[in-house]
Amino acid sequence: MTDDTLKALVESLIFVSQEPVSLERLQAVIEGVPAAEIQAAVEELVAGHDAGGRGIHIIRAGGGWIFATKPAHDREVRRLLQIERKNRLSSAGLETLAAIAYRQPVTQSEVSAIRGVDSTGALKTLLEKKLIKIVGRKKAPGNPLVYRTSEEFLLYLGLDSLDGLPSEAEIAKILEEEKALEA
Amino acid sequence: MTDDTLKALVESLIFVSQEPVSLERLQAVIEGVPAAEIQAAVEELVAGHDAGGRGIHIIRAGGGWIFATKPAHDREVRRLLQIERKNRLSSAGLETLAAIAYRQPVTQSEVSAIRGVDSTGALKTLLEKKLIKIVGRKKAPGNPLVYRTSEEFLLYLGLDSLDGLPSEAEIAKILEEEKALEA
Amino acid sequence: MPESSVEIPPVESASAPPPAPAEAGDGYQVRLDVFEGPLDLLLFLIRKKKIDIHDIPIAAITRDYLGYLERKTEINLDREAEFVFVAALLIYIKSQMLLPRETDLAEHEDPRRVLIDRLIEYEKVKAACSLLREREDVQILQWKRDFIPPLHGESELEPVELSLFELAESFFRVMKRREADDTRVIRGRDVSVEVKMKELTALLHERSVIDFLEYFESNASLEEALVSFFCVLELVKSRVAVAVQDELFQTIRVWLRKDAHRTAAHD
Repeated sequence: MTDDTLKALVESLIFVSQEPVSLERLQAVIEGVPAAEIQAAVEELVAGHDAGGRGIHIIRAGGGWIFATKPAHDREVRRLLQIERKNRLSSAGLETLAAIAYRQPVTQSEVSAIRGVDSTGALKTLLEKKLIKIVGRKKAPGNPLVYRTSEEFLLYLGLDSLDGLPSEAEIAKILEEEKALEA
Repeated sequence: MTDDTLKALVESLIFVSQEPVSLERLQAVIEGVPAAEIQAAVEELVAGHDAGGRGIHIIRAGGGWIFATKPAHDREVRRLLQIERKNRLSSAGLETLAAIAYRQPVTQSEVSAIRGVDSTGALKTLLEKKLIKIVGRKKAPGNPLVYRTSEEFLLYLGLDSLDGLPSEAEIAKILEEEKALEA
Repeated sequence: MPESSVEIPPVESASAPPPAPAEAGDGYQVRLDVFEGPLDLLLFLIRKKKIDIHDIPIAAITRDYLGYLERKTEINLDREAEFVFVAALLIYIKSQMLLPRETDLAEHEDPRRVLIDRLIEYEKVKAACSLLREREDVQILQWKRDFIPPLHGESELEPVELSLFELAESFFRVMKRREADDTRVIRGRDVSVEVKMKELTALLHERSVIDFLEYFESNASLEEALVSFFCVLELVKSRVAVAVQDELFQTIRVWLRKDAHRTAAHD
């Protein structure tokens, strides 16, 4: 293996790993290359990324190496991640939204009972994102607030009306049918 | 901002994102830099990574840019991540996906009719892999669910947009080649 | 919505009569299970005979097709229905072709039209598949990341500023847990709100961020814990401190507002 090939290989391995990659791990994965050569390749890589004009670098952490963005770009990096996160509902949010969509009108405690998990936080997020709305109070002890999905919810899903939601039977059919052999 | 600083910033942004980053998004995050300059920085970056001695490169997919390892390192990457082999789609899965990609929005029975084979199982697998999504219902008897390909679909096949699907002309060429082989 | 030109009912709803027995084709046979479905088999037969897809000799193709179908031990029942349905279609078209007619048929009246349209469309999908497969084979070797790299600095990603309600709620949970864990801790030293407030603000100045649940657990008695909870409530309410919970049921971190650093000490 040439120096360049080894360096490229090490770069792709560090890139793809969520945990810091140790020298031992690299050596186990790249067969037949002495540790000293791998170490040298890593050091060259690290130096190359530390140079100007690079936005990412390899840092030493937890007994290994890991890619990170350079601190100078912190502000923009966070801004980008925020934009991206705003586009997504967490799985808790999605679950809660589903419970409301299928069981509306519902109260918080009904949603929580459905999920088996307290859903107040998810409800709040959904309200902020205007995916659900408060439509009144239930005539029951404590007069809890009653929630429904909003117009925006329909827009978000590209539905004309709530009738457009897949029925539970259909979803069960899609998900449970054991014709999965096919694909 | 100097060219080098901009290039470094763009690199860190593309690196940190979990999805392809479009020019528009880069522009929204990097304030006050004309799109043309950002585009030029990206292009320089892409070229730099394509060069030898690099293990990762920036690919264009789903309307944006995303970092990926180079194909040559697949074996070692899988060894590091302890993944036996990366499963391709079955031919039934790919056929179903192609039928959906070209005829979207489509229903299950439309896909099944194109293939001449019940496609419920294949649809399920594609839904689970998030390569397709349910987008609503068709105004037709039984109001069947309507499917479309997803953003992940574009990323999965390295397509910039649906326009990147093989064209009629390309398909015709393949068919001619196949017939020539058999003759 | 672009409709496919196919007018045939979906295959799964089809019930078709069993195929008439027929002799096998020319002896060269491929196992039926290598075909994706009946259309795939038909395309194979058409190509093997080097037939123009637009002018299919229905009688011959039907014979070949049924020949394959006879070896149905190789396919399971689910798939058999689909193959049989197309067999029935072939036989139907063959019977239509045999009807005596006074004039030649216009192209759109050709009984084969429906089948030809389906085959042409399916052939295109299959050809596209071979191109898409090439793409898949390249892409599948290029690994992307689905995680966020370690970030710098103190501020967390998109923190959710906590409502008092949520703070109270997590308090409730911890209380429950403590009650269950240890009922002995009811008695302890008397703690005043002032003393606790001083202790808390001092700690916040010292550490800048405290993990509230950890701090809470460190209190010697339930009463003391209660007092410290109300102190945090007070600090947040008076906008001296910020409490953030990144995710529901996770710990709450408390820190002083930057602009409140000076005033906090005097509260």
